[in-house]
Amino acid sequence: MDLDLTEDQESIRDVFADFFSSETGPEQAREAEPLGFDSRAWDRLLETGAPGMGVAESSGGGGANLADLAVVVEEAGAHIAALPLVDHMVTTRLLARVGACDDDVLAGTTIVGLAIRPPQDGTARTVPSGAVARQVVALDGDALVLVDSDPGAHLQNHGCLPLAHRPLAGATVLAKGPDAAAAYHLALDEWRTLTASTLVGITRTALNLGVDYARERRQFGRPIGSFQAIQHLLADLPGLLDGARLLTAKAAWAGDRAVAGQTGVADIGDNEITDFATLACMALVSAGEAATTATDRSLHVHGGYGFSEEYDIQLYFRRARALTVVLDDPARECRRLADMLLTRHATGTTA
Amino acid sequence: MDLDLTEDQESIRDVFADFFSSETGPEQAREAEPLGFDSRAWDRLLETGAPGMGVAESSGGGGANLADLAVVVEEAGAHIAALPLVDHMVTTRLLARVGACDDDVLAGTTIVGLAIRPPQDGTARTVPSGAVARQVVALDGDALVLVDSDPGAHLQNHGCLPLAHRPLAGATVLAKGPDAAAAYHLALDEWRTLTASTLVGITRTALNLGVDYARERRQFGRPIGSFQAIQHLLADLPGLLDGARLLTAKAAWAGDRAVAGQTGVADIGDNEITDFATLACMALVSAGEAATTATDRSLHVHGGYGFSEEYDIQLYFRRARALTVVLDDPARECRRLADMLLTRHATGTTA
Amino acid sequence: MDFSLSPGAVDFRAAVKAFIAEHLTTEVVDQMHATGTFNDKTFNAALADAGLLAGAVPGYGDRDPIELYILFNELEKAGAPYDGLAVTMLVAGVVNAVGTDFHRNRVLQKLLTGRFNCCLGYSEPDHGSDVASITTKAVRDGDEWVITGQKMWTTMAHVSDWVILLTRTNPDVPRHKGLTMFLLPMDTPGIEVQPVPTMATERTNATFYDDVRVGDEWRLGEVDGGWAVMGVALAFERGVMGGTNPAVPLLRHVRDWAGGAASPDGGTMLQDPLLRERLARTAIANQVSQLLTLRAAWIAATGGLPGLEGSMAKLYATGRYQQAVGWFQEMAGAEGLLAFGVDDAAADGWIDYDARHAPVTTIYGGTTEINRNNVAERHLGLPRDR
Amino acid sequence: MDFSLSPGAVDFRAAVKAFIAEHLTTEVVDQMHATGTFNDKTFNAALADAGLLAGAVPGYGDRDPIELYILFNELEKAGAPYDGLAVTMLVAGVVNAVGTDFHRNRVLQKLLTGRFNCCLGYSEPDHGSDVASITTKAVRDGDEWVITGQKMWTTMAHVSDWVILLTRTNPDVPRHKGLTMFLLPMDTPGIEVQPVPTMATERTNATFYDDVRVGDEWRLGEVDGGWAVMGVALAFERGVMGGTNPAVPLLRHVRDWAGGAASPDGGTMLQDPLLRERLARTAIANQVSQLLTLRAAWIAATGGLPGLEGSMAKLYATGRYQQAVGWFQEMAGAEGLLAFGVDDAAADGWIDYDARHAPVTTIYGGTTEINRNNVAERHLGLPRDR
Repeated sequence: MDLDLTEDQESIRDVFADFFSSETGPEQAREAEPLGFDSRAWDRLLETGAPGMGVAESSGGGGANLADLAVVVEEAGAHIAALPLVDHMVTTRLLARVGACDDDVLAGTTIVGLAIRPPQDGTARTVPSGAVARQVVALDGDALVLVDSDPGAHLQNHGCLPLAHRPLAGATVLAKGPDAAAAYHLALDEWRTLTASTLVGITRTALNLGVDYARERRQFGRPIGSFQAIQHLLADLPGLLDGARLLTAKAAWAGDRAVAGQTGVADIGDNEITDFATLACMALVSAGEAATTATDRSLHVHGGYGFSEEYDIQLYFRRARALTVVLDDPARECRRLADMLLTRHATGTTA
Repeated sequence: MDLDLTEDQESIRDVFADFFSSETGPEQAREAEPLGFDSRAWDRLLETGAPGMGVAESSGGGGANLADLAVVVEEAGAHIAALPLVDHMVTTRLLARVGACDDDVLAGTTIVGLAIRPPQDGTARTVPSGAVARQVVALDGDALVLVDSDPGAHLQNHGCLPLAHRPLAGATVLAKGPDAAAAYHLALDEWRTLTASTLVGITRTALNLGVDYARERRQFGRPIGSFQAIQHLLADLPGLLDGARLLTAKAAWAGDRAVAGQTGVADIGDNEITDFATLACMALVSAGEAATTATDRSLHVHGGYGFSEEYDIQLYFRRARALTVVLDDPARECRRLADMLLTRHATGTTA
Repeated sequence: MDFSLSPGAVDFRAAVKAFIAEHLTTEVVDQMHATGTFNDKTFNAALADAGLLAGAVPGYGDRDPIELYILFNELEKAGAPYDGLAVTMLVAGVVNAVGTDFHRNRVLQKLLTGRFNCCLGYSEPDHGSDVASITTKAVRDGDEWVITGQKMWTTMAHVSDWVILLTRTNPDVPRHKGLTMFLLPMDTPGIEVQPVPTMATERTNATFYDDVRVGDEWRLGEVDGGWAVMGVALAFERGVMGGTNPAVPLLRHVRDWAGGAASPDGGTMLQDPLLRERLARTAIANQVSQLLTLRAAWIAATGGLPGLEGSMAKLYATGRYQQAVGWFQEMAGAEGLLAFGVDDAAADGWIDYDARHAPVTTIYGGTTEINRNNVAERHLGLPRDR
Repeated sequence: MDFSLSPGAVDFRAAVKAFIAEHLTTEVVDQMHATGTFNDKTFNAALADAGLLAGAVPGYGDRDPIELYILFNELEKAGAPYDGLAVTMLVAGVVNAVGTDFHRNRVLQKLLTGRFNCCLGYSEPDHGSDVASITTKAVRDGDEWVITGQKMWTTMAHVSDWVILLTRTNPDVPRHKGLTMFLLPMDTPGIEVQPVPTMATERTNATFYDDVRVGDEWRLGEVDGGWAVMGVALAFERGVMGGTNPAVPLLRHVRDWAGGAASPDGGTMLQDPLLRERLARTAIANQVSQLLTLRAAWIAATGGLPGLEGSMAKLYATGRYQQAVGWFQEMAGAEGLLAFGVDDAAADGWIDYDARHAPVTTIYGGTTEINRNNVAERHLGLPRDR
C-alpha cells in the first residue's frame, strides 16, 4: 500500500508540468482551434521522448509503465495541450506488443492513433486523432489492422479534438484471432485509463480557475467566493477530483499488473475490484463526471465571463465533454461495466 | 384561460382545509400507523359527503368534477390524512360509470379501492387501499371485476399506506371488452391525477415545515435560514411545487374534458399537450419528484430532528416516496409516457 | 382553472404560427447562427407588417399579456431569432410606461415598425449581479448630460438604434438611489461598440461611452430614479418574453434525429429505453416550464407584477434545459460533438449548439443565485443573508 | 502508487472476514434492527477475544491505521453492528492520546476487552452544528466538579459505561476557549437517559445531567482545553471508522434480489438496462468512496491528520449513497416499500431500511454543510462567509 507517487513519478510530473506549462496552455489551445493540433508543441515534445516513453527499453522505448504515463497526461490535460498524446502513447504500446512499432512511431515523427469504436462499413468513425495521425490501428472483426494514409478530413466538433473518419481500405493486418482482439482491448483500456487521467488534469485546472476567479471577483462589496452559494458549488469538487484521480491511478496500477500477467478480481458484493478492464471503465466514467461537473460549475462561477471566448474555462468545459463522450455514452459504458460485473465471477487472487 | 380556482373551488378548498386541519394531521397520522387508516376521521368525513362527491348528482353523488376533487385531496395531502380518499373517489366514479355504485359506496360506509397494477396469478398485488377497502375493482384481462371480501392482511411499508394483496377469486364481472378497459384506464388516470394532487399537498406542507424550522432554529448566533446554503436548498422548491400543481390542475382539466367527450393532443415537438392520459402520467411523475425533493430537503434542513420520530417532516418524507412509487417506478412511467408521445400522432383539435 | 386559450388568443397564435411557417426559413436560421446575431430586421419588419408586433409591447395597446407570451413562446419553440426583438419590445414597454411624449414619438412608434432595435446597458465589467454598484457617470452640463463609462454584455448593441443606459448621477447617496436611466441614440458621438465572442454561436458586446453628450430629453424617468425604471423592465422581462422553453426545439431536434440514428445496441436510438425515458422527462419539464411561464403571463394579464413567478420559471426551466442538454449530448456520443454543417452531426449539430449555449442561460437575465436569493427572501420570507 | 495491501494487512483482513463469516449471524443482524441498538456486546467481546480489537484503537499499539480502516470497512460492508464499537474505539483513541494513567487503567484497558462501551456527549438540543456554543455547565467544587445540562443525540448512551462529555467551564471567554471535556461513568448519580426513536430502525438518546458530581480525575485534557480534545476525536473519526461505504451492502442486497425478481417489462429486474446502469454507477461510487477513505487512512498511517480528506470522503460517499437508495427504491416500485419481515419485500426489506436510514448520513458526524464549509475554507482557501 502506497498512495504517494514514486520518486521517479514525482520527477516525471515536475518535468512534464514544466514542459506543458511552457509549451502549451490556453493560448496555444486557442491558436490550435478548431483542428486541435499544435504541431509546434508536438515537435518540441519529440525532444522529451514522450511519444515512445511507454514502450519497453528493450524495444527502444522509455520503459515507462501505465502509471507513469498517467502522470504525464494528467499534466497535458491540466495545461490543455492540443496534442494526440494519449492516442499516440497507447497505440505505440500496442504496436510494440505486436512487434510492429517502427522508429518513426517511437520517436513520434509518425503520429499513430487508435480507432476506439468498432468500424462500420469499412470505416473507422470519429477516430480521436484521425485528422492528424498518419497511421491508425483498428480492430476489424478479429483482425488487428493498421491503415497508413493521409490524415482524414477534420470533423469540426465541440471539444476541438482532431476527429476524423478513417477508411480502412488497404489496411495491413497486424494480427488475427483472440490474441489480436485481446491486444486491442488492452490498448483500449489503456486509452480509457489515460483519457481518464487527462480528464483529471482538466478537472484540476477547472477547479483552480473557479477558485481563483471566486477569490478575485468582487460583487456586493466582497469576493464572490465568500458567498456560501459559491463556496458550496465548489466544495464538492475536491472529492470528485481526488476520487477520480485515485480510481484512475488504481486502474493504471491494475493495468501494469495485467501486463505483468497478474489477474484481478471484480466482486461488487465485497467492493473488491482489482481487474483492469473493470477499473479502466470505472475510471473513465468517474473522471468524465468529475470533469463535466467541475468545468460546468467553474464556468458558472465565472458568470458571463465564463461564456466569453476570452476566458479559459470554456476551453476546458468543451474538452471535458468531448473526452467524456467520444468513446461512447457513459450510460452505455456503465451498462457494459454491468455486463462485466454481473456475469463475471471473481477470479484470481485478491490483491 | 383562467389560472385561478373557481369561486366554488375556493369554497371547497376552505371547507376541506378546515376539515382536514381539525380532524386529521400529524398526530392522527402517527396514531394511525402502521396501518395508515384513521377510522374516526373517515367516519367524520362521511358527513361531508366527500366519498361520493365525484359522482354525478343524477346518480346520487355530489356532482364534483375531477378538478374539484383535486382541490380536496391536495388538502388531504397537506394534512397527511390517513384516509383512502383518492382510491375511494376514483373507484366510486368508475363504479358509477358502469352503473354499479350502490348507496353504501356513495356514502362511504363501504370503502372501495382500485387495483392499480395488473393482477398476477389471480391476485391484485399491493392494492393501495387493500387493507381497508371492502370492495376492490381490478382489470383482469379485458374484464372489469369487483371483489367483495374482507380487507387483506396489511403489508407493513415505508409510507404506512394500507397496502394489501387482494385475491380476485369469486370476483363479479362488471363489464368486459374494450369499453371496460377504457373505463378502467380512465379511472387509473384519475387515480394518477388525484395522487399527484395529494403529493402536491405533501410538497406544500413539507416546504412550509422546512421554512418555519429554518426561520426559528438558530445556530452560530443567527437563524439557519439566513445561511445561503439553506436558502438555496429551499429556493428551488416553490417552482417545483407550483409547477407540479399547475400540471396536475391541467391534467384534471383535461380529464374533465375527456369525460365530456373532448379529445386532446399530445405534440411534444410544439410542446402542446392536452391529452388526459398523457397529462395524468406527467402530473404524477412531476408531483412525485416535487414531493420527493421537497421532503428530502426539508428533512435535511431539520438536521437530526428531521430524522427523529418526534418531528412531523419524517411522516411527509415517507409518504411522499410511497405515493411516488406505489403504482410503478417513475422511470418506467416515463417510458410508458414515451410510448404514448412517440407513437401517437397529434389528434383532435387544439385547446 | 381553464387551460384553453381565448378565441382571440387562439387566432393570434394561429397567425403567429402561420407567420413562422412562412418566414422562418432555413436561411434565416442559418444566418442567425452564422452571424451570432439573434435578430433579423427583415423578419421583425415582416412581423410588424403582419400586425403581430403591437401586441408584443408589454403594457401597450389593448392586447392581452397572454398574447405577448404566445408571441415569444412560439418564436422560442420554433428556434427563431427573437432575442433582439424581445429586448426591443421590452424597452418599448418601458418607454411606454415611464417615457415622455418625446420618447413615445421618437422611439416607441419606430420600434413598433420592427425596423429598429434597442439594447440594454446595465451591467459593467466590474458590476454584474450587483448592478446597483455601476459606475458609468452622467454629469449634468446645462441642458445636457455628459456620460462616461463602459458597459458589458450589451448584446445587440451592434445592430441597435438606441440603448437604455443605467448611469450614476449621484455618488453621494446609497447606491440604489443615485442612478438615472437614459435612452441613448447609438449614433451619438462617443459611443464605441466592441464585439465579445462567446463559446456558442451568439455574439455580445462591450460598449464604451466617452464624453457622450445628450440633451436632457433623452433621460428616461426621474433624475436619480433609474432603479425604479429598471424594476419596470425586470418585471416585464422575467419569464414572459422567451427564455423559458429552450428545451422545446432541443427535444424536437433530438426526437427527429433519434428516429433515424443507429444505436450501438442495435435498432434506432429512438428505441433506446433510456433515451425514451429522458425524452419523456424533458417533455414533462417543457410542460411545467410552459405552465410556470403562462402563470407569470396570467398574473401580468390580471394586473399583477410577476417578478417572483418569473424567477421561479427561469430557475426551473434553465436547470432542466441544462440537464436535458447534458443527457442528450452524452447519449449521442461522438456524433453529439459534431458541429452545424458537419455530415453525421447528431441532430444536425443542434446538440453541439445547445451544449455550448446552455451554460449562459443560468447567468444572463439574472443568475440562478440571484433568482434563488429572490425566491428565498421575498417568496419564502427567509431572513437576508447579508 | 501501490494498491496492494501489505502481507500483514492481508492477513488481518482475512482474519476479520473469517470472524464475520462465523459471528455475524442472521440473529445478530435481526437483533440490531429489532432493538435499534447497533452494538452487540457479545460480538464485540468475541472480536476482542479473537485479537482483532487492539488494532482498532486509533493511535494505540503497533497496528497500522490501515488495519483500523480495514476492520471498520469490513464490518460496514458486511452490515454488522459496528456503530457502538466505532464510537467506543474512537473514545479509546482519545483516552490514549490525551488521558491520564488513571484513565488508561480504568477505562482504556476495559474498552479493549470489547465488553464495555462509550458514547459521545457533544451536541445539545440547541447546539448541533454549532457545538462550540454548548451550555452544559461544569462548576468546580473543591476536588470535584458539578455538571448540569442536557445532551442530544447521545447514541448508545443506554448501553454505555462511559460518556465523554463536553461542558462549559468558563462562560466569560470566547466560546471555544471555555470548554472542558470529561469522561463520565454512566452510573454516576444524576444521569438520566431518555430514548429518542427515529424514522429508521436505529434508536438514539437524549441524556440529562442533574448536579452530577465527579472527581477531577475524570476530567479528560486540560481545564478549558475541551475544544482541543474534540479536535483529536474528530480527526480520528472522519472517514476512517466506517460510515463511508454504506452502499456496499445496499448494492449487494439489490443485486441479489434483482436476479430473482420479475420485471414488469418481462424477464428479471437484473436484466433491466436502467437497473444495470445504476448498479454499475453505484459500484463505481463504492470504489471511489473506498479509495477516498483509504486515502484518509493512508494519511493517518503516514503521520498526518486526515480531517479534510475525511470530510471529502463523507461528502462524496453519503451523497452517492442517498442517490443510490433513491434509485433503487423507485425501481423496486411497491415492493421496495415493504419492510423487513414482509413477504415479497424487495431485497428482504433492505431498500425500505436504507431509504429510512440514508437521510441521517448527511447529518450525523458533521452535516454536509459543515463539511462543505470545511473544504471551501480550509482546502480551497475561499474567504470565510461569516
